[in-house]
This record gives sequence, structure tokens and C-alpha cells, in this order.
Amino acid sequence: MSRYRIEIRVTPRKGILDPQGKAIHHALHSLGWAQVDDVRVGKAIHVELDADDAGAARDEAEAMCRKLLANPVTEDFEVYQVEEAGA
Amino acid sequence: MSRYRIEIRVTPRKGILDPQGKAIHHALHSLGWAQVDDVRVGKAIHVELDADDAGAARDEAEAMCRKLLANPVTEDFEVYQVEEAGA
Amino acid sequence: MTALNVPGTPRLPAAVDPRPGDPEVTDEVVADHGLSPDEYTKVKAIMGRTPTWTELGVFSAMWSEHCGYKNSKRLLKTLPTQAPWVIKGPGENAGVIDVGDGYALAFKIESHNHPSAVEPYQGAATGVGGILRDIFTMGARPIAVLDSLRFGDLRSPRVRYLFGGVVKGVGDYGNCVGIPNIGGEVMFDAAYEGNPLVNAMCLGLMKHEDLITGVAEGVGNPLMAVGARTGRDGIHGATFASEELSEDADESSRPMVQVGDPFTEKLLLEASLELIASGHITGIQDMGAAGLTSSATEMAGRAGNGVEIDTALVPVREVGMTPYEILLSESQERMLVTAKAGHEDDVRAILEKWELEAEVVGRVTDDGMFRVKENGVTVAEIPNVPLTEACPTYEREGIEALEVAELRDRELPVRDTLPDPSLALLDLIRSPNIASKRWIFGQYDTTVRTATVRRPGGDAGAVRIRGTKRAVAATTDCNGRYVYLDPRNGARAAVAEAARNLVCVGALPTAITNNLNFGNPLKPHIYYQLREAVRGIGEACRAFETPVTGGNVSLFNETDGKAIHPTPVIGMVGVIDDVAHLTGHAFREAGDAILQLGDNTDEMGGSEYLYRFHGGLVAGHPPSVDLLAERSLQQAVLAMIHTGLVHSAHDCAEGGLAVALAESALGEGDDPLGVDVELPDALPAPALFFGEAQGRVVVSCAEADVDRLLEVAADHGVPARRIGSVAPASAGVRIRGAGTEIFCRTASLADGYFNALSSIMDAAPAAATARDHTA
Amino acid sequence: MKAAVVTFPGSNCDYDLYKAVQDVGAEARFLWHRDRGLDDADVVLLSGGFSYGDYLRAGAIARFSPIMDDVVAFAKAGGPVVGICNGFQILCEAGLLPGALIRNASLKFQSESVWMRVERTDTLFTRDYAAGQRLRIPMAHAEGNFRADPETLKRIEGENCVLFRYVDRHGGASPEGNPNGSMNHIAGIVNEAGNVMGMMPHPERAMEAVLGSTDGRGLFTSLMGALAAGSAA
Ligand SMILES: Nc1ncnc2c1ncn2[C@@H]1O[C@H](COP(=O)(O)OP(=O)(O)O)[C@@H](O)[C@H]1O
Ligand SMILES: [Mg+2]
Repeated sequence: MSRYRIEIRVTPRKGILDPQGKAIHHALHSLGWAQVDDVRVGKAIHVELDADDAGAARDEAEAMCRKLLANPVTEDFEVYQVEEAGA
Repeated sequence: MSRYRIEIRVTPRKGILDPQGKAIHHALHSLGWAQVDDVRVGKAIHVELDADDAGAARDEAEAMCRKLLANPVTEDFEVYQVEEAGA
Repeated sequence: MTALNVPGTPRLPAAVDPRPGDPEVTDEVVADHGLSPDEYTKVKAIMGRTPTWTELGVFSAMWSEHCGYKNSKRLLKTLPTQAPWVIKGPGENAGVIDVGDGYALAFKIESHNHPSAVEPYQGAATGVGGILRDIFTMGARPIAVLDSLRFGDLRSPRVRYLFGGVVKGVGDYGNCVGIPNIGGEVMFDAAYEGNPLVNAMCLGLMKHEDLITGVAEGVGNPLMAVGARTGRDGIHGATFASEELSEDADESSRPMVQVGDPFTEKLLLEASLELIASGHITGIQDMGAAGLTSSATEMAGRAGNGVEIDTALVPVREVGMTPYEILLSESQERMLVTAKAGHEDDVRAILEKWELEAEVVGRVTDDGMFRVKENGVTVAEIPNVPLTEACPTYEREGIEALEVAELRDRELPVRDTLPDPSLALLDLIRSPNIASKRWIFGQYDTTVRTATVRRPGGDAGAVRIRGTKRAVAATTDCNGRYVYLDPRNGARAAVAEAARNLVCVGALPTAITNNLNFGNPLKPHIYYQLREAVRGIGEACRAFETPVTGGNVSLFNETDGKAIHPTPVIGMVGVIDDVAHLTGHAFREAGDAILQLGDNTDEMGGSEYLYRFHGGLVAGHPPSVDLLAERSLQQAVLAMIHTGLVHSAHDCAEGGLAVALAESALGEGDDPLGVDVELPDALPAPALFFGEAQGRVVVSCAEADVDRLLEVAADHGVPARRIGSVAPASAGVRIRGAGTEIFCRTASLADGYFNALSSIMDAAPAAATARDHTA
Repeated sequence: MKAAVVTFPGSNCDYDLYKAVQDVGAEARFLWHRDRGLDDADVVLLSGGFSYGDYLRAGAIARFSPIMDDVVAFAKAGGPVVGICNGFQILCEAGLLPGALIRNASLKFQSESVWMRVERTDTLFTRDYAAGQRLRIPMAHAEGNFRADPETLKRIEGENCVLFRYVDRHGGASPEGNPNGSMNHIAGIVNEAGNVMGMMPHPERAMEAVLGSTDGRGLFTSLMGALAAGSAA
């Protein structure tokens, strides 16, 4: 067993309205960042857990996303970083 | 000028209470993930913008974080992926 | 400047070895803890030795202005606190009054100004959390909150950021816990630019027999820490709140921001009420300012006992916390409970049901000491009574600032630069100080608990008491400009306005809580403001028979040496015997008669008109307050309402009579009406239309009932007359007088009134307002 | 009628709902989310509030409470289930109702009285209303923006599952009448079987004139009537 640090990103599905992204886009424009084109806002979830290896850690994380962390109607998820924590 | 896709992570500062992380941690435990130890929740922000090069894109993203996207009193931010978007 | 004597110290504490790793106590360290050399000498006299680092931290917090009321205690003692209906006066977590039918009302106001200046969202949210806990630790279920806010000029992006964050913080917290917001106030004035004020008030209802207080009774009884874990948040918040803010203050010198968790609060609320009803505990208190230290010592103090705590037993959020940190942490959503010995598991079971923790952290002792151990090793031992009672109190020199006297006596420029009165009304109605506050309370749940019978937007809010015909009403009021120009009179005006607001909804004013927001009292002109304002509050409360049952003091509200307007916010509660008497400020029907009670005067000092049309000018004599006349007015309005014939009642406040008439015409915006009024007074137009003379109320009734109501007013010796009629919306708002006329289309007034704040706040997404706090 | 109101940690309208069903003559009781069994309830109601603080997503954690297994079984067996505000969010998360409720377009918590139009009167929940009747009801939420993918939305409309739609004060489905950005102005829906409904506004806050409106009563009297008729039959 080792300890793994996992980063998960849960984002609004393409095609699903993202009111928060829209508001930030608007705010960035009015602050002068006219070159910004697309803004989407989701959740960054950091989880630490014990698992046998990185693959198992990732599997667990994906199971958590499917069961709880993301709503399949409106959100996509991605487990994008699995890193062994310093002992 | 090229188009860059940037991923930003804004997370509660260390030591600052993260009620959301606490609640999710608790929920994961009740769902049987007893091996989960720490959960922290922040924002994952995806931005697309035009810039001369990757360095410039990163600089802009960091400026946006300082000015708008992160609350310096309670949050840390990280610009962790700057990637040229397919033309 | 004189200091009180130290009350008899029972005996000296034992010697305590310095804890390895703790800093040494030097003069510099003492000064950093906000203790003066004299105060430190007193500490050493109480201790009979040099205090340890931990002990110094404890003294510093307990003897801060926030906990010790050093500069205000003597003044507060002059306030009236007694009445037959007062059950608990000042000194408890909240005041409690009888409201009839076996019910008691606990209520209090609390400030969170400094934290909100640093982090508006969390500062405001935790402010609401704190005041809720003060209420439910009395055994009362919170039934309503109000928020009294002050900010600088909304043209500043920083101010918009603060305002937006504070409103969201107040809302998110109260909404989640499920306590309706029923009112409050907000004022924007350059004087609050660097130092916003965030005061939150809460009302709680209980049966008389459910009252419990924060007392650590019964030697040997266990003390239990209940609720959230202790982190490093807000260490020394109490001391921080007792210092001036400075623009370039080092970020790291500030206490770690306290983050609120309203969900935990809701659980803690239910668990606490269940605990109190269970009979397993003898006392309970919030770990608020100065955290575990103040709750433990105050609870012991009230019982005349000592307490012993082991910090190693306190559930913590982070590893490696020192006793100093654990004692002074201001982590939110925590309570200290004195359980009955042997009932610890029952307490745990109740907390467990609500998914919360409860741990024994110490016990009640008989030796009068506040003793702190870490894994059994004593790290602090302080005689409890001197710690809680012997905080030096000061009576300082108070002298009015010359510049204020000059401003007050200045010739006002109003007469020669009169804008067209119709344009003036259109402009005033959209002033953020006058415009509808819907943008604020639209973010607050106002109807949860299905008891709100007066929502925000009128003169006062009200919630009915289920199972009875009664309701309780509440309001917060203070015009800091009046207080700045004339502290005594301005404070009287604040109390008078609060009472007027209550009678306008049909409530009998019953008692007050107050929040004294002032600058640095070490400056003679600030101490003068404080002294005179307290005097004014006392006079008005005596005149109205509305005793003071508690309150809060927030001093040092200065940024880079510049003080806010002195702002003694009055939170007043009243009782409505029968909800059938509930009255609103909105006119009901075209054709109704409009009556005016009270006299128009030529007083423009401190008015919104001056501020708005003369470059932010705050000058002149604020409107005078005749307490006897106010009292008669209040009684007359209530008597009129009790006839059942009054269709609406609304007092005149900022913006004067013309604004009051327009507000009554606009109502809640759904069915606006018009006004046709003629004012015969021989007064200059600005004073007649926009002067803020006190003691005036606009009432409407059916044509047939005019004489009857005028008679009631006459019986009370209150000047009253008919001034016109309610008109259909299509007729607009027409007010004739002073040889001229105001005419505005109802739709234009409605647009200005209802959209002013949202057009400022929603149109300009400065960093600020767009920054989002919930992921 | 025996009505059971479920209390989750963070529910804050459970008592209001309890009182509302009592008000129309039902026998009301609370069920604790951790307990099992529905105690022979005729109807189960999930109230508003912030179960688990609405952290993560509104309703996401509450739907895993032990009692939800019983609620799902009850609903699958045709038992009437009502979700109001947070209760609606929980029912969507639990898959008993289609779609999802995301943040209001304004990004704000919005507390106001809204108008909504009764779209169907042939259900357990709306039979005491008149077709097309306009109701004035308080709403108070931050996440009530109804969303569904195009097929789902088509099915919702095609199967006539919309119970209430936000309208303006004149009864029109204009943009001003839509407070939170919901697709097709949807304020409340019922499942295809007709026994599970959810809505964002709070009918239990519109039960008495002294509170400003009595337009919410119809929902509860409908249920009472329908269940009385059902048990008589
Ligand atoms: N911060 C606030 N929170 C809630 N309600 C508010 C707030 N500010 C103003 N209101 C509502 O708007 C009403 C009008 O405000 P104000 O003009 O200050 O009234 P008044 O002059 O009668 O005291 C208040 O009575 C209150 O109901
Ligand atoms: Mg008023």
C-alpha cells in the first residue's frame, strides 16, 4: 500500500450552460482581456488515498467520480494526475 | 499570435478550512472509501486565449488569477497547463 | 485616566515552567499583545510573577477592547437596562425579554467589521454564524436575522467588491442555516471607505422554561468541546479587532481568515437545542471571540468556579498546534458545554446523531483558577475572577473636534443652488442610500420557516409566533452623519427612528440591543463621540421605555488614522399583539386620503440632499429630536393602527417627506400608485420636500375615516393633517408646495428606485463582484 | 393521509412542509435520513434546505442517505413522492426525475415571489388547480436552473411532464418571467408514471394570507383529495 495524491477535474459538459464561465469571461473582457475567448469553470478535487499501485488508485478515483463526484447529466470528469505521495 | 488552451487550478490555502472538502471526505467514507484521507476542493478554470507564445500566455493567465480568478486572502492558484490549441 | 482596583485575588497561581519552544515574554512581546505597561504591571500583580507566553496570550485576548470593554464599560453602565419585561439584561450571550403567551425572545447584535474589511465574504458569513450561536446558546431557536451595513462610495471598485462579498456572505450563511432575513440597512458614505461596517442581529424564540445560560456549574462536571475542530484560524482575532486597520499592514500579521461552514452550524444548532432540552448539560457557550479562553473563563466566572483544561484533549484540525494557538483560535462553529458528570456519553450520542464531535477537554474546579495543561503538564494558571473582571477600565478625556463644531455651525449652501425639485426627487430616489435594497435582500431567504409576515423592504420586518396571534418585529437604524455632526442628538435620532419604524408596522417598541461602531477611543474627539452617543441612547431609551438588553462595542474603526462616522447602530425589537394589526408602508388604493403626522421644519443638516447635491457635504445641525413628541407620535400611530382603519404607515427618513411619499406610492413594485399632495407650509422648497425633520409619519386611510384618525392623533397631542390623496399610477407623483411643484411619472420613479443598485452592481463586473466564492 | 417528511442533515424547510401537510388535514410525521422504512406513509415529501450544505452539488450527497433506498423503492412501486427545492434536486440526483438543476443564470441566490402557470391538472399533485392558473409562490434558491439534454427535454415535453412553468405577471412565458434561466421555463415536473414530482418554488410558504399568498395550498389539497379518493376506491 502506498499513499497517492490524485487530482480530478469535473467540468460542465460541452453544450451545457456554464453560467460561471460566462460571467468570468465577461469580467475578463471588461478588465481588458479582450483576447480571451472561451472560459469554462469546473471543480478541481484533490484526493489522497491509499492504494496498491497507481493504476488501482486511478481506478478508485474514477469510481468515485462515477458514483458521486460528477453528475453525468451535466458534467464530465477527468482523473489527470496520480502521484505517489512522499512517504 | 497563436491560440492557447490554459488550465488553472485555484485551491483553498493551506490551513484554511475547506468545508466542501470536509463534506465530500465524509461522504466518500460513508460510501465505503475508507482509504481516502484528505479531500480538498477548488476551482478548475479553463481559458482559451491568443498570445504570442506560451510564455506570454502563461503570464496573462497569472495576471488574471491575481486580478480576478483567485482570492489572495484565501486561495492559491496554479497555472499548470499551457498548450497550443490546434489551429 | 484612572484604573479600577483589582478585585480581591483569592490566591496567587502556582509557578509554571516556560513551555519548551514558546517565545520568551519580553516588553516588546507584551506591547505586541496590545497591553500597555500599566496593564502589564497589573497582570504581574495578579499573577505574583511574570506570565508565561500562553498566559500572556490569554490576558491579551481577555483584556482586549473586544472582550474586556476597557474603554466603554463605564459608559455602558449608564444605560437603562430594567423593565418588567426584561428577563436577561446585558452580560449574557444575548438579552431576553418576555413577549407574552409564555414566550421569550432572545436577541442581540454583533459586529464583524475588521474581518469583513479583509475578506468580505467570509467576514460577513462568520459574523452571521457568531450571532446565531449567541442566540441558540440561550436555548432559543433563531427565527430572524437582520444586517446593518456601511460602505464607502460605490463608484470605487474596491467598495463594490466589499459590498458584493458581504451581501453574499450574509446571504449564503443565513440561507443555508435556514433563518429568514427580515431587514437591515445599508449606508454608503465616503467615511466608511477603508473600514466597512458589518453588524448582524439575530432574534430567537423560546418558551420561558427553555432559557439556559453560559454557566460552568458543579465542581467536577466535565467541560466538553462540541462541534467543529479547532484550527489556526483567527488566532488573536479579538486583539486584531481592537486595533486600527492600516492600508499597508503586513498580510502575515493578520490572523488567518476564519472560514464559515453554515452546514456545520445548522447541525450544531439542532444538536445544541436538543442538548439543552435533554437535561444532560448545565451550561453552554459559543467559542466566539478569544475562543476557548473566553468561553471557559466566562462560564467559570458566572458560576464563581475555576476550570481546568487540557489542550491535548481538544480535537484539532492541524497537527502541532500549541496550547497558545488552541486557546486563542477563533475557528467557527464550536461550543463549550458543561455536562453533568456521568452524562458524557449521552452528550456524545446527541452530537453523533448530528454527525458532530464532542470531547471532554477539562472540568469545573473549586479553586477559582483558570488552569491549562498540555498532556498533564501545566502551561498556564491564572486566577479566573481577575482575568474576567479586573480588566482595567478607563474613563478618558473627551473633547469635541473643532472641525466638527465648525461644520455643524456652517451656513448651508442649499438655498441658492436648488435643482429643479422634480429632478431632485428622481435623483434622490436612485441614490444608493435611498433606493430599494432589493438587490441585497433578494439574495436573502426571507420566507423560510413560514413565519415572515413583514419581509425586508418596509419600515421593519416581522415574524409571527405560531400558535398565537402575536408577532415580533425588528429593525436596525442609525444615521452616522447625524451622529458625526452631533453625537448625542444623532444617537437619540437613531433610537427614535427605530421606534418609529416599529410602530409603522404596528409593533410596540419593547427593547434594544446596540452596536457601538466608533474610531479609536484613545483620541479625545472619538471618546467624546462615544460618550455623547451613549448618553443620547440612554436618554432616548428612557423616554421610550425601551431598555438596553445587550450589545456590542467595535472601536478602532479607522484606516490610516481616519475614523468612520460614529455609528451606534440600534437594533430594536417590538411586539405586535395581533397580526391583524400588521401594517405596511405601501399605499393601498387610489382615492385613499394621505395624512401627515408631525411637523415639517427648516432643517437640512446632515441630509442626503446635501450630500448628493453638494459634493458629499456632511454639515449643519442634524434634525433635532424631541423625545416627548416622538413618544406621543409613536403612541398615536399605534393607536391609529389599532382602530383598524389605517391602510399604510411610513416614517420620513433619509430624503424627507417627498421620498417617503414616493416610497409609499411605489410599494413593493407590483402595484405602484400615484400621489397628489399639497403642502401649505411656509418653508424653502429643499427643506419642505427633502429635509429630514424627525418625528414624522405618513399614513393613508379611506376617505371616510380621515376625521376619526385625526381625532386619535389630536388625543395624543400630535400635530396631524390631511395633505392629499393617493392617485392612480397614471397620475404620477405630484407634490405641490413652497411655490413650486414636484411632478414625476410613477414609472420613472419606479425604475430609479428599484433598479439603481442592480444597475451599479450587476453592470460593472469589477474583479470583485464576479469573483466567486463557492466552487 | 399519512405524510412522511424526510429530514436530512441540513434540511431547513422540513418543519414548514410538515406544517403545510398538517394544515390540509394530513397526519404528518418526520423520518430521519439514517433510519430505514417509511412507516406506512401514503406520501413521502423531501423538503427544501441545504442537505449536506449543498456542497459538491445540491442533493448529491443526500441521495445516498440510507432512507433513499426506501424512497426509491416506494417511488418505483408507484408511491407518491414530492420534492420541493432541495428535495427536487435530490430526486434528480437520485434519478427519480430527469434532468439536473444547476446554478441560476444570475449566479446569485434568488429570493423572490415568482409567478408560475399550472400546465397540467390531471395529476395527483395539481388536480385542485385550474388549467392555466397562475400561482404566486416564493422561491429561494441558488441552483434551480433546470437543464436536460435535448432528447430528455423532448421527452419531458412530449410526455407532458411539465407541471409548472415560470411566467411573467401576465401569464406569458417571457424572458422576464424566467427567474433562473431554466430550460423551457420549467419550474416543476412530474415523472412519466405520474407519481413523482419536483418543483423549485415553495408552495408550503404560500399557505396563508398572512404570509402573502395561499396559492400553494392547492398542491397539498390535491394530494389529500387524490389519496383519499384512492384509498376509498
Ligand atoms: N442590509 C439589508 N438587509 C436586509 N434588508 C435591508 C437591508 N438594507 C435595507 N433593507 C430593507 O430595506 C428597507 C428600507 O431600508 P431603509 O431605507 O434603511 O429603511 P428605513 O429608513 O425605514 O430604516 C429596510 O427596512 C429593510 O427592510
Ligand atoms: Mg422607515
